[in-house]
Amino acid sequence: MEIPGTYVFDIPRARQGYPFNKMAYSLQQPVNREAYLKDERGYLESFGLSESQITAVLERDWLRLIKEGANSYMLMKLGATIGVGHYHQGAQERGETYEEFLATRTNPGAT
Amino acid sequence: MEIPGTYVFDIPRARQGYPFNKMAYSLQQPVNREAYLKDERGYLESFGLSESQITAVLERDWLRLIKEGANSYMLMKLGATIGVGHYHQGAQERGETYEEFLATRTNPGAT
Amino acid sequence: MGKIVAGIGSSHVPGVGRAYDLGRQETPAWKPLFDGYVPVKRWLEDEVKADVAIVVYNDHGTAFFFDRVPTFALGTGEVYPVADEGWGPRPLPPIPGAPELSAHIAESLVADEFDITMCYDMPVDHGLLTPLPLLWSHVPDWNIKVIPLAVNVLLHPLPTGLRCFKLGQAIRRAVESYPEDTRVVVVGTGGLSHQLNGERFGFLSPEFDKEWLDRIVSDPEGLTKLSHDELMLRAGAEAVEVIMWLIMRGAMAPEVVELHRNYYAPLVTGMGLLSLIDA
Amino acid sequence: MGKIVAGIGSSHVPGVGRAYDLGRQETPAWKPLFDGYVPVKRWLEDEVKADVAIVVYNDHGTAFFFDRVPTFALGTGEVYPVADEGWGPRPLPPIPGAPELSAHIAESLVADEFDITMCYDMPVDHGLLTPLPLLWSHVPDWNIKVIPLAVNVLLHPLPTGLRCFKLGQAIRRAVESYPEDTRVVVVGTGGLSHQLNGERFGFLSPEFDKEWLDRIVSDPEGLTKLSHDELMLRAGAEAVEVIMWLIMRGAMAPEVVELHRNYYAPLVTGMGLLSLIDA
Ligand SMILES: [Fe+3]
Ligand SMILES: [Fe+3]
Repeated sequence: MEIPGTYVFDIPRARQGYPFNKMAYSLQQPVNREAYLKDERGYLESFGLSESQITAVLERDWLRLIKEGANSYMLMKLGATIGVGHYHQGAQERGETYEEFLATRTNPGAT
Repeated sequence: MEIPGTYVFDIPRARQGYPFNKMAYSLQQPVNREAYLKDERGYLESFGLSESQITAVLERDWLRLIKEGANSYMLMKLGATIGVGHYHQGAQERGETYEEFLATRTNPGAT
Repeated sequence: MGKIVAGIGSSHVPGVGRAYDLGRQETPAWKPLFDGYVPVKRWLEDEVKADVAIVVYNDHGTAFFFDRVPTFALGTGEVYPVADEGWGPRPLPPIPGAPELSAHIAESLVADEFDITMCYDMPVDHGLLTPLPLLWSHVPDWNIKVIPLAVNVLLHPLPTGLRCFKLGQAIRRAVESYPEDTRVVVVGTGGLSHQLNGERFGFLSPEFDKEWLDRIVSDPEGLTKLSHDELMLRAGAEAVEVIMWLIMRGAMAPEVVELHRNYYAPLVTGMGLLSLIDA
Repeated sequence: MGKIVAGIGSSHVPGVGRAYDLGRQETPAWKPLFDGYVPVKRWLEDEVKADVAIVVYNDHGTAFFFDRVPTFALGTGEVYPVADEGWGPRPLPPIPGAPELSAHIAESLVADEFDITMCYDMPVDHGLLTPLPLLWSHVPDWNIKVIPLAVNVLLHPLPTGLRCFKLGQAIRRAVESYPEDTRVVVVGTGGLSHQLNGERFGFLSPEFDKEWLDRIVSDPEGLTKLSHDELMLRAGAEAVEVIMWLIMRGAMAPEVVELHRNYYAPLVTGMGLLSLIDA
């Protein structure tokens, strides 16, 4: 079943996103977060991301990454390293600004 | 059920042997085999083996290691690093010399 | 003999852990969430007096990566470290395990045809950690032992709701066949409605959540008939993790009594809390 | 449609791999073993013409350590590297996977209440590698695609024989529901009698082995009733891995025809070989 605006993380998607997700998984170690921040492109290349995935990371294009197999929990890990919150990522995936997104919430204070 | 001369590898035994087995598992990487051979005691200590397990390794006392939670496939890995074949280990576990052990076999050529 | 003395359902959300660690329990935005846990925590301490909590949760690509994804992973360790999920570990003490009961449950489940992965060594992430300090004290150390049971809800195919419910029933058989007197709470975590990916990010359904809270009490077998697709459609892609509540519910008696309930959905997740005892 | 076209049972022993790599196929000590595989290999190439082999084997603490031990681990990868088990990798090309069929089998098994661990990335050890070059060609590359299915036979509790047999039946359902025309051989590896630990190291039982080879053909359901303790007592502690043959046998029809058989027990392992087709 297709649900519009939804990217179910299944085996083919996990295969497609494997290098990106492995890269983001590695950011659980502080030493890797430092290495990432020191040389972003080099770090991405060392995990074998496709050029399209690298561009998407460098452009902070979260929806495109999701479409290319990124797992949303891995986006969170990358976001933590580069200082982009998950609700900011989500707002962009919705095609909204962060403020627009918060305005759709019942109690935006609970971030 | 107890089977004489048999040490079934179960959860409590795996817990007891964990540091030894983790050490032996690491010897799958050539760089670790080198490090082991360069400083045997230091390598064993770095994995947190008990003093009794360390002594058993240094004395090549395979049966004692089995009794202290070593898994037999991990003994094989350690044996490969230090140049002791698994049938030699097994002969000693039986309380026999290698030659005595081979004499009990149908076709000792198949080593 | 082992005994299941209570069942708890609770959402798990990283933001709740952050708010807890920052001491935001009384802020207007968070009070409606944290207040719900206060009577449950008191009840657990004063009346339930559990020795062990089996916490059913999912790892979020923290201890397990997509190279090896177990459907069901049971902790057998003496202690479970607090994970660094990418933003530093939470300031909580390591979680003490219950290795003897774990080993017994592993034996019982495998004999009972559940194909678990046995995990001696794994850090635990917000899936397990979010509800834990809201239910038990950790100052200076945890006043509860924990057996983690991690369920794959990330990489489809996921276990069916029915399989989860049956696993809960098997856990009850395992606990009840444990020879030591041991009081066990089963905590099912996850959900309720939320979606964290795509243009549909932020999808929420308070109607679904209310139905789930009602029916997990009165009609869990009916809930096992909801397919993953139906759950994702009605409650959001990540809401499919509510299947973990069915493991908790399967470990309870067919008839249960609901003692506590809370619900709050301020942002992107319908956060539910429920406590149950056998009728 | 997918179709199970043959079943093979084969022991796996590191020494066989070593002898193969050293070209000892014709030495007196090894000829009785290797000769048994020659007609099977020819038959596989000329008549069976399989596309994919599902190889049921156990990892020997190579890809999996005792921190995380899956009961059943199914490969979903595009390729499986040859492991360095501690004495250097064997000079064999990496093993090509069959990721689409793997994904289908994973979906089918999980829906069918088998709680597998999905493995995208794992090296394979002698458990899988021993029989492979004796059954298929690897020069210059493998003429078979492989789906590894690793079974926990190292860390007790182990899956029951009956559970293994049922998994085989579920694998058959999975293969037969695959929409592409695909010819699949299931290889069950391990055993036969041997023990590799303790004062009882080297225990062997040709009687047990003969009974196993006979009954895996004619009475597999009877074999599922043998407990692990009985298997270890009668055939040696490590012989318990024969339960993996029951997965292969479960994937075959209730009635089968035995086409090839070989048996040789020179040293510490009763090495059996059997090929089966549906009756
Ligand atoms: Fe979750
Ligand atoms: Fe084996």
